[in-house]
Amino acid sequence: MSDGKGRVTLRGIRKDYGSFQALKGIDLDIEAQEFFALLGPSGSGKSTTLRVIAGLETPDAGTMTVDGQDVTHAEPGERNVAMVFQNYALYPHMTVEQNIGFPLRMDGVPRSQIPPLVLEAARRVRIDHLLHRRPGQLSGGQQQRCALARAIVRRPRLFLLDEPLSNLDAQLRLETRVELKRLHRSLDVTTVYVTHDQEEAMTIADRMAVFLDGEIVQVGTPDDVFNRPDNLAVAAFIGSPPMNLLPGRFEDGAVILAGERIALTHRSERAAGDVVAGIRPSHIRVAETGVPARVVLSENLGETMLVNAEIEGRPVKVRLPEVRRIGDGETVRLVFEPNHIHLFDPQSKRRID
Amino acid sequence: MAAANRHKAARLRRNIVLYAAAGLLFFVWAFPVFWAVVVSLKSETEVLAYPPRLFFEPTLLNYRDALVGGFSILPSFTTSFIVSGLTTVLTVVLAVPCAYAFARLRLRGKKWLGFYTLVTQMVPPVGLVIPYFLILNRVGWLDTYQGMVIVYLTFSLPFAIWLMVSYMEDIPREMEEAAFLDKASRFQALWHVILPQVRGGIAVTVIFVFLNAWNEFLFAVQLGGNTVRPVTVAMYNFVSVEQTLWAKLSAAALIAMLPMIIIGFAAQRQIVKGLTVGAVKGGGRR
Amino acid sequence: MRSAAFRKEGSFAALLVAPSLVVLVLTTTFPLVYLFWSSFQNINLAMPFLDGFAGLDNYRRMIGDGGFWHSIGLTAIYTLATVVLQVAVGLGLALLVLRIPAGQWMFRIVAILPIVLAPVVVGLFFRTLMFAPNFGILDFVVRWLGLGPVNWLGAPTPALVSVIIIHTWQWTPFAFLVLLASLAALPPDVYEAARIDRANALQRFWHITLPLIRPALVIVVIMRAMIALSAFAAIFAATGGGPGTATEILNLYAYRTSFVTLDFGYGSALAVALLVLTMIVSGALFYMRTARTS
Amino acid sequence: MTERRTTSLGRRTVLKGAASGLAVLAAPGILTRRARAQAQGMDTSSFANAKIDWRQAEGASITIGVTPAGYFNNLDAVLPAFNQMTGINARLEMTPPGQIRQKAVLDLSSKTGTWASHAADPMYYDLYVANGWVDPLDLYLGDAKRTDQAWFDYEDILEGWRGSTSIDGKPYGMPFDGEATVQVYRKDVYAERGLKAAETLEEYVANAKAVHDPGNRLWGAALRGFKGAGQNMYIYPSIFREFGGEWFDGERLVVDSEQALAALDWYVQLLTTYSPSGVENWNWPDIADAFGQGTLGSYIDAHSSAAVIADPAKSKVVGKVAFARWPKGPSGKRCTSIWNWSFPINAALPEKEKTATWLFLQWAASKETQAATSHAFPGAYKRSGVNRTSLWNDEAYRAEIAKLGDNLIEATTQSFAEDTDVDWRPRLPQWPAVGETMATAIQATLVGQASGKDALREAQARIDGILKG
Repeated sequence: MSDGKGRVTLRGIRKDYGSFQALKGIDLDIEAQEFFALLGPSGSGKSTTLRVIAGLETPDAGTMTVDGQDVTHAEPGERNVAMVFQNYALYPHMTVEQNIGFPLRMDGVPRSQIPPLVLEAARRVRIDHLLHRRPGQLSGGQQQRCALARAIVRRPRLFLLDEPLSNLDAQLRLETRVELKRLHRSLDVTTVYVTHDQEEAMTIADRMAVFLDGEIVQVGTPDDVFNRPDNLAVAAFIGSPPMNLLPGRFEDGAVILAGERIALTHRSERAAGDVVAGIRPSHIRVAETGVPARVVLSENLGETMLVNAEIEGRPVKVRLPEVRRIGDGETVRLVFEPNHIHLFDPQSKRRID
Repeated sequence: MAAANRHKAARLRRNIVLYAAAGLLFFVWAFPVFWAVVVSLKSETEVLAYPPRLFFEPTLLNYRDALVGGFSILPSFTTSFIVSGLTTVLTVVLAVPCAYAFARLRLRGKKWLGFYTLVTQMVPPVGLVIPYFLILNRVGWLDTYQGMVIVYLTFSLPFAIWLMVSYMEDIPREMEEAAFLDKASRFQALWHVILPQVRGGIAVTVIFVFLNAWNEFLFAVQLGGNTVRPVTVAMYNFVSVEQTLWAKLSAAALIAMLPMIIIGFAAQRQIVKGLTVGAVKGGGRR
Repeated sequence: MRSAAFRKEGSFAALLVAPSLVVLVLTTTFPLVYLFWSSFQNINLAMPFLDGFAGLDNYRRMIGDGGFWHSIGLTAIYTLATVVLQVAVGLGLALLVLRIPAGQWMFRIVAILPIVLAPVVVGLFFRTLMFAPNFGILDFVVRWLGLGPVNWLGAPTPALVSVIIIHTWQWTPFAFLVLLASLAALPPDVYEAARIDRANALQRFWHITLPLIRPALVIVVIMRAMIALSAFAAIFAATGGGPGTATEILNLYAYRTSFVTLDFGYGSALAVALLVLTMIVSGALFYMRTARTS
Repeated sequence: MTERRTTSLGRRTVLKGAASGLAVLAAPGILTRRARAQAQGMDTSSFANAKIDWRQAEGASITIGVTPAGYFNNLDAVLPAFNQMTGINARLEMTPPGQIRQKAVLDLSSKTGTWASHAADPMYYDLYVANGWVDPLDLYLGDAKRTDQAWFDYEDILEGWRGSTSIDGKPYGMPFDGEATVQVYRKDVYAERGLKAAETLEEYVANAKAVHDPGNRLWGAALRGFKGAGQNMYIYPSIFREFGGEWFDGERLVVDSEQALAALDWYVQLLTTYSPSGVENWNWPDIADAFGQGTLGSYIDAHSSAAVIADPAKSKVVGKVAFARWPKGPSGKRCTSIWNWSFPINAALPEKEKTATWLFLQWAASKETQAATSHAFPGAYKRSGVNRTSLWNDEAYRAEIAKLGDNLIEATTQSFAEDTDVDWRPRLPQWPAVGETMATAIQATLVGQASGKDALREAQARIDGILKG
């Protein structure tokens, strides 16, 4: 039963597959009742981390505790976790009702108590009218709900979701996202959510960890990660399209980009030197003055417009809030909003504050 | 209009050619069995008539002789059922868990064990008759059901393991992982989640093991006797030292093969699946 | 390469494997050891006074034994011919049946028939009801067509052809069913694409169908080769290896040496040779399969 | 099972007479059951005359391996009388003809004693004795407790058969049923063409030529062509001997002598010229089937095939058949087979079972049982290969056998009396291998795989190898 706990700690988790290092030493703290997302491209180690938390993989090194108790070597069944798999892993030979009831049966819940619990879980995800169907007779969305119901019916202390929305179509994905969030609120269970879709992570998670190449590159709230990327790697990954990263020079509280000097009001105490300046496409404007750029291609996105341009041969993307005519090959002038410029150290690749 | 008609005519011609070719091949495959049926309905003199006659006065006497005559194969029928049935049950009970372990679990030396089972399948039966005879004699199991079943197990077991492994490998791993997370033990996962999903595979295995046991001849002759005399041996009562009673032999053989033919027809889909398992893989899981 | 490593996995696996393994070891170890042991012995029932350790004599004898090489040659011809025929006819039949608009089920059902019949029955039936001169229906048909008489089982080459026909008749349905299933599972869009690319029927078959059903073909070849190498009952019932030694493949030669000549020692060595041959052939085929697919 | 087995042959005669299908369906079972009951009620009173205790092995169980054949079926039918008389539980086990030798060898060599006795091929006794697998029967014959020699009268058994089952004068097998090889011909066809049974091999070929008319589906003659020690190597040795061949040159077995080649040439010539194609694969049942269909003018084979060609359910030439002795060869000799099924005693048995087996052997080979399974048998099939001279002189038996064809009795008894030859086939422990090698060579020549000369030379080389070990 949900007892309000579910604090997960990973320390120095390593996992190798032969010569491939899947996890290179993961440290992570997930707070109780938090909705926590693991975000990263495929092969970055996020799914492996989830499977370590579930107990489906045993780490080669490191420890994992839940509520202070070491579970590094505990069997999955001993951890009181529930998981929704990417392909749902519904038991095809059982009805929806039997699928949802299965964990209860395995948990030794008396047979008479199972149906009401199953019905309740099914109601929560609104599939109580489908109880007697088999997975093969359900739509993708219904299957997904069934998997959700099977996961929540037992009230685990940890709720793990492995790319649960990736097999749904776009429309359904949006709806389900909202529903998942709602479900989390009502259940109050620590939820770990793996996704490669940053928009999903942003909108749904309380906090998130960004994975790259078997390492966590940043942990924080979606706002932190989006607005204060810790390092170049995160900066280059987060955002759609991600930040423009341009080499520049910092001098006297100002950054020099392509010969244009942009004064930064909020950073002045730093010594002069080379930097990498990051700025999101939406924080660039097209104006009469500014850095000259040659337009390569402009894309009409309906409400907004994405302009692909080049500054001194380097690609720059600009998101304009309204659609206007810009011809390919035309030269425009770009203005960077000074208070939205992020600076990174080209050597350590870390953020400069 | 004319073009459409021409098109239609071309298609008709094509279909006629296709059906003619297919029909010819159909005939080639069906004919020997059909002819055996014809022969079984003839009298012994009629069988030997040349040129062979397609029109004759059919008789069921051969069937009656084969069923209730002096050389009735009915007792052997029972024997075959017992031997094949026991072999099948034991094989499946032993092979399914073993196949699961081979397909899914980490086990030291698994490769070698797999190789060993494959090799045992390749040993020419000719080389095994003598040692089996010696062993069974030592334990007093010559001409016993248990002896025959043990011998058949050595052939059916590697085959069944091999077949079941392909089915087990087809089940997504997430199924078991989900079960483990649902607090199922390894055994429960196997019992509640894996087994029901390989029911089709088990059915195929049952059919093939039964079929092979039923059709076996060499070991049945050498290691069986008055007590264990399967149908394949009993049929030979119509091939005596003095003469071969072809019509009765045909009738007996057809009766002896009838259960297999029925199984073949009834489980046609499963058999095809069994034959194709592993072969069509890569064309999707299901 | 995901693996679920649990402490109990090894012991649970051992528990599942153990019963099968115990049965297999108990029932096959002794026979196998006995087979190898006797292949290094002189065991000739007709000359018990010579019995004793023979070292490699039996194997040495094999090298100079024309009968052995003859049977190896026949085994090669038999295996190659039956496998090629089964695959070629099976594939042709499958392509044909796939194209007929209705009635495919009839072929599937008829194809089951030979497979479920005992080889010993098939051999016996073909020997007399089909092939026997002046008696068999096939002989009659061939004569009626003006092609005969062919002394099917009575002359060396026709006899070899006959046992190959028998084997092919019985087992082509296997290839047919497997290939029919794989052909039916092929995605139609590939063909549509090929058609748009203006590939003709032959090109479509060669460049699309064949590569796509390659895995199935390879499996069929492997399984059929293994079965052909161990063929026994049907030939035994049809020709007994004759006339002369015209159809005496290695399996029958080993049988005759052990059970008719009563030279168990040499017979065992021949059985071992057959085992080794089977392992080499299937090993090579398996290797080809994994090498190409991975 | 054994009880049901006896009856199928009895049915055939009934089928013959029955007019309506339904009546047929009901009748045979009843009659054969009656036949079996009568057979079981075989009169055993004369056994009491034997001055031995028939119940001395009471309680023993023995299995005797036999092969499907009419004579064993009849024996099986009367077996209950034996069991009742002796308190022994004897059972016959049917094994297909192709496997019985192998199974017996497997059993004997592993000393399992599975078969107390079995229907043995006389050519195997050298092998059995060399290995000490079977007991010499003089142990039993000379034991007054187990044998009343006067009553049993072993000497009454056909001499050639006794010889064929003895090694160095010691008996090892008890002949049960056997045959003589005789000429079988169509008397109607021969009469039509003014032919008579051949006296010499030359005449035999001439007759075949005169009859030969393949266009009308009539072939001159046929002999066993199928490969095997008991198939073509059954018929060839007779020809070999008639050509004056000698198997042994001192200690050495010679198979490529001039006479051997001449005999082989004669055989191949006859079969390739006057036999239907396919004869290369013919065994005796195939010959009998062909003759029964009226497609053969003549053949030379066991006299017991008379039963098949005289069976109207299978034969179209009933009443058109006559028999004669083997034609003489160039050496002036006739050579018939001395083939018989006999019962040895497995040396691996415990003493009590040995005694039980001996009692079975005595009982089976006794005049009474021989008669009870032959002309006195209530079923339709009467054995024609009884083992005793006295029976061959018995009028009732002769009358029954004479029904199978003209001159059968005369040809057979004369053959037994004058044409048997102890050296019909080379007797030695390696016979199975030698016989098989010869059989392969003969068939290879017949099908043209090799010339007679080459085939025999190769066979000689192989046989030298076999005998050297």
